[in-house]
Amino acid sequence: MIKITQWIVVCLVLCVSVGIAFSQGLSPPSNVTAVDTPNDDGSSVTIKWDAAPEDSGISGYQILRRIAGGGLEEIGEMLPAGTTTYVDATIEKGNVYAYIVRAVTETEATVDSNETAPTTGTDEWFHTGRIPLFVAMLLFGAAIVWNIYDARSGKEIFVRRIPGLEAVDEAIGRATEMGRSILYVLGLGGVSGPATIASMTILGQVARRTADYETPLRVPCRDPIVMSVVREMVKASYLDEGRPDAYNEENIFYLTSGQFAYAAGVDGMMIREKPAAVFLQGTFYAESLILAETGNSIGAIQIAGTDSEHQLPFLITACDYTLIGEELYAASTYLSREPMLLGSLKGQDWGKVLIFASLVLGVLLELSGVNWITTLLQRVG
Amino acid sequence: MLEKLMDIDRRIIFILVVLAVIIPTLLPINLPISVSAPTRQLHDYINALPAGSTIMLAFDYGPASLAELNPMAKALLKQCFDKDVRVIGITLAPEGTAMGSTLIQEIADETGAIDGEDYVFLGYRPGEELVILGMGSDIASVFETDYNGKPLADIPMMTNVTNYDQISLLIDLASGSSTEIWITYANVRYNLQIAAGVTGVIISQMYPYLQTGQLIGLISGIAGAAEYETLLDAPAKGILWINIESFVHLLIAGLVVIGNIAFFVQRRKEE
Amino acid sequence: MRRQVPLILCFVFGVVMMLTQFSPHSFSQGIYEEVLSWALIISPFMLVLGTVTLIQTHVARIRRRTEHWQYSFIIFAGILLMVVIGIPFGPQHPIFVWLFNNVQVPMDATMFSLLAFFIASAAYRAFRARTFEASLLLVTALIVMLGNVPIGDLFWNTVLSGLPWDNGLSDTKQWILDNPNLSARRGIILGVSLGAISQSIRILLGIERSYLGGGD
Amino acid sequence: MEVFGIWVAAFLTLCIYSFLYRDNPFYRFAEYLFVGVSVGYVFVLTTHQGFIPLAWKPFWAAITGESLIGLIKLIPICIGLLFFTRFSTQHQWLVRYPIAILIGAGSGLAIPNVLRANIFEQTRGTIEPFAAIHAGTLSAGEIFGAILMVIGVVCTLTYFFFSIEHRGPIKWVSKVGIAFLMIGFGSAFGNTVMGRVALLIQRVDFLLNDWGGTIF
Repeated sequence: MIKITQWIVVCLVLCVSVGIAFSQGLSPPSNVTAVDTPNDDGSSVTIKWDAAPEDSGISGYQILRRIAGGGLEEIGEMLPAGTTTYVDATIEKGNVYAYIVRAVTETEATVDSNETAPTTGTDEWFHTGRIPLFVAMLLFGAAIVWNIYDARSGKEIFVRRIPGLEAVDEAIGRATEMGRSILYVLGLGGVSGPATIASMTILGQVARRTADYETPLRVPCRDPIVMSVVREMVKASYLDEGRPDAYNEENIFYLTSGQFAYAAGVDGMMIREKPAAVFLQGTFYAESLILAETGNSIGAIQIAGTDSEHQLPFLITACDYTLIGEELYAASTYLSREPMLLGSLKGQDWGKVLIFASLVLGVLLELSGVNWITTLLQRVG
Repeated sequence: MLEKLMDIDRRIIFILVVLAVIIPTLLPINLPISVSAPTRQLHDYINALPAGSTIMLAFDYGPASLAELNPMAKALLKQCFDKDVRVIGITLAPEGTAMGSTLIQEIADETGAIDGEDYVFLGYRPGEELVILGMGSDIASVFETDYNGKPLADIPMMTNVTNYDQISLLIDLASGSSTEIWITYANVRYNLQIAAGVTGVIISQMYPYLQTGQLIGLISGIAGAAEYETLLDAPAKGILWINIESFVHLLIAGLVVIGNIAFFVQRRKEE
Repeated sequence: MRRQVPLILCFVFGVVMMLTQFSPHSFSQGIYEEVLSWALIISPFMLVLGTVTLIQTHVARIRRRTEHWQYSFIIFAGILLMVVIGIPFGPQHPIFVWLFNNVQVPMDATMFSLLAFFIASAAYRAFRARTFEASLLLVTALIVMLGNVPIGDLFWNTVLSGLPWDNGLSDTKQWILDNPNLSARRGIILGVSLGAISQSIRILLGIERSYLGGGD
Repeated sequence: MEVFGIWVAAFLTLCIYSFLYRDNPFYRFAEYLFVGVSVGYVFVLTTHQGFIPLAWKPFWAAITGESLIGLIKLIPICIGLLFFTRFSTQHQWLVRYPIAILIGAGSGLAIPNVLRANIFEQTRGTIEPFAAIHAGTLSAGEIFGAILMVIGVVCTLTYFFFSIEHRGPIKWVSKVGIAFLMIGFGSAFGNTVMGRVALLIQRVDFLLNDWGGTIF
């Protein structure tokens, strides 16, 4: 008797729980909404609904769509249980759509949600997720322009001491003492390359000093156009110093255009003439270490400078002083005092300050669990 | 004595280098290879792709880098074809065209992959970032046909691929700045997943992008190729060459040490 | 006409392309795609120009009889060889592919392998730890060099077999790349990108005009 | 043909290696031939893979009236043709038009994309580990790495700060920055050595196995 009662109780419990589970499975997806996807070109609608409880027995969802006045159609594949959003990117602009989310159980039974309010895709003119990017762009642009105009209006802009540049006088002095020449290599870049332009500015300055001391300044060129520009520049420097007589055009000459052949040619010059100082300033490729090695072996003071990042390690270990990347531009800006360059240099420094600020602030906020900065910088598709 | 030692003809050093390459080439050895995390990440990512997915392989290098990048390109292609992952080959460098088409062909012949179904080689278009951005809206707007002149519409594996949305991964094989261009114009703007296989010269500068997830994996030069071959258990040139490389690195490290000892002794004497 | 119009074109195309990056509207995306396709059409013309300029340079060299001028004929021969086959028959033609594989590939591949020799020689004669900075650089270089090849770890695991830490050299190499190297590179990227953006802004606003070349 | 190709390739390889002895006519022959062949190759490729599909085909489609939409493509084609005014002394200023459009569009696209991919992402990547520190999911080593990363980025960037004098504490910060830079460059040094040596090994492999294979 007791056994039978036990059985009945067990059966009842089972029935009730299966019933509950089944009825839960049959409850339709709730809170279904369909809205225009924000920040797109109006080609999609986003449908959202609440997730069903884990034990509801739902095996997936199927989205159904009705074009105003028409019948229901299934769109897309069946979505796995646990999905709560779907982006319908197959709509046509101008049409009005309504959606139903159909829950499908393991036993293939289905139950439909209410139909959503009709919606349509609309174009957005401005991507709201990119506001921080837009603001940052405007701020930085303003910083650059402001500083350039500031520099143009004649305001003095400070540029820090650059050790490699200070060594220039030491190198020229030593060459003069020893009665040897100075070799200035402009690298392989063309006349419009920023590193070549910076290098030519520095050369102009070096030429002023050598004009005073009457130290021969030898410049082998790889590009005939660079050669003619450099001739004019050096001549002007000598004129400025009142020593046009000391200028010798033949010291600035075209060597060859082949990369390694050029390196071999300069090597030959170094070994024959044993210059007391070697300048390697400009754009360099793989030949940089051939030049630096030979300069080192003849015991010359070597001052290098390049924005060719890949050659920097070799120049740093083989030369006495090296201008690293942006330092080369800063050096030429320092020497030329060109307002546009001075202003941008300062504007870029403002940009760096902004980065420092967001780093420090971001780190402190994150440590206290606030993620404002990372949210601002977040990737928006 | 020391000065004489420092003054030896560099051609003697050249001969030492040649010997350090030739001797192990003739007497090959096999040392154990440990696999680095960035290489493993890429390998696991491709392994986890479902069969039938499509990846893009960009051959952005010329013959000057074939020694470093061909071995990894071969290993990657083998893995994809074995896993039934489809490959779209393209290049942003003109020299990459002949190299890429030959290489894909070679591995396809080995593994039995079929042109148009398992892989397609689109070739080259000038314009770098313009090409990258153009493919983001519509691949066919940049490449109307594949390298052999067949319209994309007639290629079975391209019927469901219109832009980056259908590409699971882009692997850039790079010897220059192309990886940065891919990251700048395709990763953030189109959310394309990017990995890279690069030459020794640019390995170090890839690391900031690995940490942010802008690169999901990295194969580093010939060492990376050897690691990849180890992961696939398919030894080829990568493993062979990294073993030879060992001896040349030892030689160069030794030369740096000797040179610096001489330098310090000399400096002390002068003082 | 000569300076104003290009400056205006540069500004208009630049600002329009920049704004399309912020506007998902189908109208702006349509403009973006159209301008992109224009730029794609224009860019191959520029490459054709590069070749002609190179030929001009070498014609001038031959005329002026600068040193090694005879070699300029070899350049012409090389160009001609590729163009005569490549232009009419296309780059897929077997002779063109043969020329690429057996003439261009070996030379290109060999040219930079020369560097292996020069690095070895410079390692012996020029790479000096003359300052603290240079020493740091060289020590890192040695660790990375040996950490990159299997013999480094073999050495570590046999000589230091008592340690509980295997593969120490490649681990250290990886740590250096993942940490201090990453920070330095990130600093460089941030600095260089600021520079690049500032240059683009100057170009758009017509402050930087060097791309126009000289003359008026 | 294949064996002949290997011999040609081997001959050119050896020509270039002859430079290791010293600069000589064989080397110069190979170097100039290399320049010529690669220029020719690029010319053929940009014609067949750039000019014809991107410019010529839409042009032809527009002319023959195959697709009227192609007519709009006549505008960029005409702009591209302006590149050739370079060869006329009188009209060469017109070359600035296509250059201005390309540079303008390129700069406009670069500003937001570089800002986002390099500055926003890199800054975020430096901060984000601290969210994980707050959540307590990082190991001691990873926490050390995250702190080191912020220090490294700030110090390196300070080194490239030019508009203030590096005195007092800033001097020390920038000194730490240069140390990070040196470690970064050291790792590049070690990796570059690996790359160059690999090129040499490949060439020796070719000479010994491929070329040697045709002899023995």
